[in-house]
Amino acid sequence: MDLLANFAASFATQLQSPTLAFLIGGMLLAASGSRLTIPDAIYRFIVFVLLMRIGLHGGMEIKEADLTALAFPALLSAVTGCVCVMMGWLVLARLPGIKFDDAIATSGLFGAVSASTLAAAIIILEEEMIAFEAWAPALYPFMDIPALVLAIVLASLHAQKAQTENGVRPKIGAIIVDSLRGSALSALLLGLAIGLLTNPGRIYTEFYDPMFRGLLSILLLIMGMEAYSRLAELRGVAHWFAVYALFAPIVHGLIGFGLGYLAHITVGFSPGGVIVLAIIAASNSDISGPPTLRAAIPNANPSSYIGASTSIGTPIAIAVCIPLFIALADLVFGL
Amino acid sequence: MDLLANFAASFATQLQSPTLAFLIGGMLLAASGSRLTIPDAIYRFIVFVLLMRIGLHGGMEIKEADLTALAFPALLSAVTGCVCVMMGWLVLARLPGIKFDDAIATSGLFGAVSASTLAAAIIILEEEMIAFEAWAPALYPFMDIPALVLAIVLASLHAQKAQTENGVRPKIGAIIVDSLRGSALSALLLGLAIGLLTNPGRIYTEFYDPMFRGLLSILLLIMGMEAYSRLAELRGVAHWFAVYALFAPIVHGLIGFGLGYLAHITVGFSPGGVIVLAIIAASNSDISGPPTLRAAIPNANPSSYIGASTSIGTPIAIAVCIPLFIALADLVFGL
Amino acid sequence: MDLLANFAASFATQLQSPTLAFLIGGMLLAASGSRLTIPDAIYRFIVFVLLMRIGLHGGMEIKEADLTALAFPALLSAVTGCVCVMMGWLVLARLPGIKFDDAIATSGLFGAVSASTLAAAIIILEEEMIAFEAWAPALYPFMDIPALVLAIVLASLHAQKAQTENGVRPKIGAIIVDSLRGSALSALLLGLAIGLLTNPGRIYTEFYDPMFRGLLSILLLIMGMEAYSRLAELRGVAHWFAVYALFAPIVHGLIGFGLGYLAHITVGFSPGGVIVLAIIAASNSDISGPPTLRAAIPNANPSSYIGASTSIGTPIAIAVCIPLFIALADLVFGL
Amino acid sequence: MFYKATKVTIIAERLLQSGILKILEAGGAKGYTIVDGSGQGEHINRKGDRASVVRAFSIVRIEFIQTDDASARAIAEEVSQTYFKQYSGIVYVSPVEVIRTERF
Amino acid sequence: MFYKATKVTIIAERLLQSGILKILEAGGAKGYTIVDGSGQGEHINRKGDRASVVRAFSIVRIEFIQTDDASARAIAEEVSQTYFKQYSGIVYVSPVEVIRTERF
Amino acid sequence: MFYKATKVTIIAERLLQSGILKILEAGGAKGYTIVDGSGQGEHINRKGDRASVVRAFSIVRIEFIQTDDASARAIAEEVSQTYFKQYSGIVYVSPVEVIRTERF
Ligand SMILES: Nc1ncnc2c1ncn2[C@@H]1O[C@H](COP(=O)(O)O)[C@@H](O)[C@H]1O
Ligand SMILES: Nc1ncnc2c1ncn2[C@@H]1O[C@H](COP(=O)(O)O)[C@@H](O)[C@H]1O
Ligand SMILES: Nc1ncnc2c1ncn2[C@@H]1O[C@H](COP(=O)(O)O)[C@@H](O)[C@H]1O
Ligand code: NA
Ligand code: NA
Ligand code: NA
Repeated sequence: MDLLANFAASFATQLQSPTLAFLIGGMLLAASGSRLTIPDAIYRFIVFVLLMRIGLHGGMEIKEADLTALAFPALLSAVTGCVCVMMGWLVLARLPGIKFDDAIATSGLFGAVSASTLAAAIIILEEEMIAFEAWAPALYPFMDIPALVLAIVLASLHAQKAQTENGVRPKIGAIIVDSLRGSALSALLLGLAIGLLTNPGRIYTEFYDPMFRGLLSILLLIMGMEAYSRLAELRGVAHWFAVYALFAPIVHGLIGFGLGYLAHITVGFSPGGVIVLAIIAASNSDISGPPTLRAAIPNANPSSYIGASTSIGTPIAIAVCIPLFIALADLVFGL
Repeated sequence: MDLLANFAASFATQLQSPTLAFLIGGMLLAASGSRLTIPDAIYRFIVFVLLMRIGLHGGMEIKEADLTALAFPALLSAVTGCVCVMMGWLVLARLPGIKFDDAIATSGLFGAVSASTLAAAIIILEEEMIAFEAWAPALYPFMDIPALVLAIVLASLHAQKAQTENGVRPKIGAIIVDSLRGSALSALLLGLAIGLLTNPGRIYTEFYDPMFRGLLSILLLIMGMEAYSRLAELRGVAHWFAVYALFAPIVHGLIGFGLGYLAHITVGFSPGGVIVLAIIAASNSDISGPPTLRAAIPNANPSSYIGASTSIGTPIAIAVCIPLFIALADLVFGL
Repeated sequence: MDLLANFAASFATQLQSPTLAFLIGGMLLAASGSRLTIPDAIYRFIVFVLLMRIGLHGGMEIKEADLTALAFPALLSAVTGCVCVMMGWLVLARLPGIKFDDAIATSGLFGAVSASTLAAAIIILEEEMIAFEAWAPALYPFMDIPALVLAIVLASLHAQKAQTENGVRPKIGAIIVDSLRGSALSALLLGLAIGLLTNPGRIYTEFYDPMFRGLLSILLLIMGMEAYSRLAELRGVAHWFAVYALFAPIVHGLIGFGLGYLAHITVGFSPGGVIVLAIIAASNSDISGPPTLRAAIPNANPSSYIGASTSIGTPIAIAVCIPLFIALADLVFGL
Repeated sequence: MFYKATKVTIIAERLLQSGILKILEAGGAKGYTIVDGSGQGEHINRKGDRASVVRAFSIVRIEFIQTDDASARAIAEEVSQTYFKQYSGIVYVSPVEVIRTERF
Repeated sequence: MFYKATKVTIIAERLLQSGILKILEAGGAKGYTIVDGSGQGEHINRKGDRASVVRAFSIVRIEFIQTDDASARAIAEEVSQTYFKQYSGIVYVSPVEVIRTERF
Repeated sequence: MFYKATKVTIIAERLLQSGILKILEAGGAKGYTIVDGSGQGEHINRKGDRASVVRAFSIVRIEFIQTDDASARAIAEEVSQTYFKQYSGIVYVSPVEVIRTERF
C-alpha cells in the first residue's frame, strides 16, 4: 500500500516535471496527425550530446572513485542483462504463435539498455536530489552488451539445431566489437575516456551540461512520436509481444533492483545507484540494439521487436518504471 | 510628423540591434551569390525551438492570467484576420491581370501570421522593455486559422460559381484541423500546453529561453536569404503582387492596432499587447500557411503568393512594421 | 632545448585540455570502425556558428581598434600566404612522380587557412590567457585569398605554356569573388560586419560565445574522423604528399611567426597576435579551399590535396603547431 | 533468371505523397521506394537541401515495380488523372527485369 | 495513353550542377529532377550524409525527360563534352513512356 | 555516340550497403551511385527524413552501369542470392545507353 502511495506521489511529481509531458506530447502529436517532425540530423545530434554529457560526467567522477566499488555492480549488471534475456527465452519464446527468432530478438532488446530512458532517469534523480555514484550510468555497457550477445548466441544455437548448414557458430568477439561500434556506446565511451583522461572543465559546464535538459526534452518528444507511429506495426504481430512489452520492463527493473540491493548491503552501493541499476534494467535498447540484432538475427521480424520496444517498452520504462523504482527505493531505503 | 520622428528613432535603434542586421545580411549574402546556406534540418529545429519558447512562456503566464481578458483580444484577432482577407478579396482580386485564385491565396497568406516576425517582435519588445501580456503571442492561432479558412472558403465558393462540377463544398472543420496540424501551430500549442500544465522551470530557463535570441538571429538570416532568392519568382508574376506585398503589412497592422486600441480602452489590453496584435496582423504566414493553401487552392500559382510574402511581405513586416508600430504606440500611449 | 622543453610542457597542457582529445578521439573512433557519425547538417551549422562568433568578436573589437595597426599585419599575411604557395611550387612540384597540377593545388590549400584550426587556437589562447588583438582572426582572408589566387594563377600559366588552346587566362577578380562567396569566408565577413555595425550584445554573450567551446569540440571530433577516413585516399597517391603535409605546416608557421615578429617590432603587434598569425599560416584550408580549387584546377586529383590536408596537415597544425608556436612565443617574448 | 516487369516513376510535390501511396496500395503495388529531391518544371522552382520556407513543395520521387504491366500502367494513369491536372508532377513508365517475381 | 520519350540521367559533382542546368535549359528541357547522392567512380570517393569537409564534391543525380529523342541526346552529348573530360561524372540515356506529352 | 549498357539497381537496407559494395567491386563494377531513400515492401515500413530510432533500416538505392551485360547480371544475381533471402531488398536490371564506354 505504501508503495502504491509512494508511486502515486512520485508519479504525480513527475507529471509536474516537463520530462514526462514531452513524451506524452509526442504521442498526442503523432496521434493527431501533426506534421511537426524533428529532423533525423537533429535526433542524432541530440543523442550524441546526451551520451557525451553522461560519459564526460561519469569519466570525471571515476577519476576520484574507488574502481573496485564499480566491479561488483558491473558484474551484477551483466547478470541482470543475461537473466532478462533468459526469461524471455524461457517464457516469450514458448508462447503460442510466437516465432523463436522474433522472441529471442525481442528479449535481447529488452535485456539491453536505452540511452533516452537513462538520460531521463538522471534528470529526474537530479531534480529530486537523490544522489547516486556518478559512474553508475557507466554500468550501461555492462548490461547492454551481454544481453545482446546472449540473445544472438541463443538464436544461433537454435538455428544450428534446426538445420546444420545455416547455423553458423556465432563469433562472440565480433558481436561485442559490433556492439561497441554502435553510435550510442561509441559516444558514451568517448565521453568516459575524455572525462577520465582530460579536464573537460568549461566544455562540460558551458555546453554539454546546460544542453542536457533541453535536448532531452526534444528527444522525449521524438520517442513519443515514434511510440505512437509504430503502434500500427505492433498491431500486425502477435499480441503476446504487447503483453510482454507491458510487463517485462517492470519485472526486469525488479531484478535490477534486487541485485542492486545486494550490492547495497555488500559493497555499499548507494540507493540512488540501485535506482539507476533498476531503471537501466527496465529500459530497452532503442538506438544501438535494433541494428545489431537486425544484422545478426536476420530472420527475426523487426516489426515485432521494434514495435514492442518503441511503442510500449520505452513509454512504460520512462513513465511507469522511473517513478516506481524511486518510490520503491523510498520505501526500502527511506530516502 | 511626430510619428515619423518616432519611427525614425525606433528604426535607428533597431538598426543598432543585430536582429534587423541578420535579415539584411541574409539578403546581401544571397544577392552576392554566397554559397553559405543553413541546412534545412537546422531551419526546422530553429523554428521548433522558437515556437516552443514562445508557447512555454505563454503557457506559464496564462496560469496566472485572467482568461476572460484573453477572450476579447482573441475575438478581435479573428476579426482582424478576416477583414484582411476580405480586403484582399475586394481589392487585389479585382486588379487587372490578376487571377482570382492567386489573389485569394495571397490574401490568405497576408491575413495569416508569421512565426519569425512574431519572434522578432518579442525580442525587440523585450529589449526595449515594453511590457505585454505573456499570452499575447497566443493570439497567433486566433488570427491565423480564420484567415486561412476564409481564403479557402472564398476560393471554393468562386470555383462553385464558375463550374458546378469542380466546386466542392469546403469542409471548414477539416481546414481548421489541417491548420492546427501544421508544424508551427503544433509546436506553439505543445509549448502552451506544457507551459500551462507542468512546471517547465529549468528546461525553459536553461535551454529554450537562452537559445531564443541566437537561433532567431539565424532564422532571420535564412528569411533574408529566402527573400532575395524568391525575388526572381516574383518577377514572373503580375506587378500588383509586389505592390500589394508592400502595403498590405502596413494596412493590416493598422487594422490590428486599431482593434487592439479598442481592447485597450474596453478591457485594458496593454500597449505592448496592442503592438503585438498589430505586428501579428502585419505579418504574413511563412511556415504553415503555404502548404495549407497549396493543398486547398491548387489552381493558385505558388510563385505569386510565396514570392509576394517571402520576398517583400516579411522584410516589410520585420524591418518597417515593428519600428512603426512601436513608434505609433509611443505616440498614442506615451510609452 | 628550451624550446623543446617549452613545447613539451605546452603539449602536455593541451593534452589535459579536451580540445586535442576530441581530435584524437575522432581518429580512434574512425579507426575502430565506429558507426558514430555527426550529420552533415550539424557540421555545417557548427562551422557557421564558430565563424560567426569569431567574426562578431572581431567586429566588436575593430570598432575600438586603430585600423592602421591592422594594415601591416594584413599585408604580411598576404605575403605569408604567397610565400607558402611559392615554396610548394618550387619544391613539391619538382619532386619525382608528382604531377604539376596536384602539387600546385596542394600548395594552394596549405597556403590558405583553416577555420577549425583557427577556432582551436583561439580557445587555447583564451584558456592559457594569452592576449591577442581581437582583430587578429580577421587576418584570415588576407592570407587565404592570395594563397588560393596565386595557386590558381600558377596552374593556369602552366596550362598556357603546355598547350595554347586550353590555357585560359585566369580572371583574378573572379577567383577572389569566388573565394569570398565560400561558406566559411561569407560567415566570417557577415559576423565581422554585424559586429562592427551593430551592437550584438546578448546574441553574442548568450548564444555565439557560450556555444563556441562545445561546438568546437564536436568539430574537432569530425576533423579527427575525417582525418582517419581519408588516409586511405592518401595512400593511393605519391608519398611525397604525406611528407609535404607533415612538414609544410611547421615551415609555414615559422614563416608566419617570423613575419609576425617583424610586425611586433615595427608596429607593436602583440605576442598573442604573432601566435595567431603563425597558426593561420600553419593551417590549411579545409572548408572553402577544396571546392574553389576543384573548380579552378580540374585536372588536379582531389585525393592528393584533400588527403594531404585533411589527414595529415590539419592534425599536425592543431596538435603540433599550436603548442609549438605558443612555446616559441614563450621563448621569444617571455610570456 | 530475370523476368520482365514494369517500373513506374512518379515525381510529385511532397504534399501529395500520402495520397499517391494510397493509390499505389489500392492498385496492388507490393512495394515502393521513395527518394527526396528537388527540381524544376512548369511550376515553382524547388531548391535542394538548403532551408526553404516552402519545404512541403519539395519533390519526392516514388518508384514501384510490378510484373503485371497493365496494372502498373493503370496505377500510373490514375495517379496522373487524380493529381497532375492541378498539382505539380510527372509520371513515366519504363521496362525493367527483376529476379524474384513473387515480390512484385 | 503512353507516348515514347527519352530520359537522360546525369551524375556529376555538385559543383557542376548550375552549369549543367544551364545547358539543359538552353537545350530546351522543360523540366528536370535532382536527387542528392554519393558514389564512387574513377575519381575521389564520396561518402553519404556524414559530415564531410568536401561536401561540394558530393554527387547530384539530375534527370530530365524529353519526347524529342534527338534533342535529349544532343543535350547529353553536350554535357559530356563540356564537363566530363575534366570533372567527375557520367551520362546515360534510357527509353521511357510518358502520359502527358505537352509537358516534356 | 551512344553504346548499349546495362544498369543494375539495388534497393536494400542501409546496413547491407558495405557488403553489397564489396560484391560490386569484386564483380568488376567500375563505379556506382548511391542515393538515400525510404520505402515499403514486405518487411518493415521505412519513413523518410524524420527522426527514426531505426535509421539503420532505412533504404539505400545503389545503381551501377556496366557495358558487359552478362557481368552486370551476374553481380545482380549474386547480390540477390547473398542477401535478399533473409534481408529486405530488391534488384532490377534495365537497358541504358552510355557515351564513354571506357568508363563502364
Ligand atoms: N521534363 C521533366 N523531366 C524530369 N523531371 C521533370 C520534368 N518536368 C517536371 N519534372 C519534375 O516534376 C516536378 C513538377 O513538375 P511541374 O508539374 O512541371 O512543375 C518538377 O519539380 C520536376 O522535379
Ligand atoms: N559505372 C558507374 N555506374 C554508376 N555510377 C557511376 C559509374 N561510374 C561513375 N559513377 C558515378 O559518377 C560519379 C563520378 O564518377 P567518376 O567521374 O568516374 O569519378 C561517381 O561518384 C558515381 O556516382
Ligand atoms: N515492388 C517494389 N517496387 C519498388 N520498390 C520496392 C518494391 N518492393 C520492395 N521495394 C523496396 O525494397 C525495400 C525492401 O523491400 P522488402 O524486402 O519487400 O521489405 C522496400 O523498403 C522498398 O524500398
Ligand atoms: Na533492459
Ligand atoms: Na497577417
Ligand atoms: Na596556411
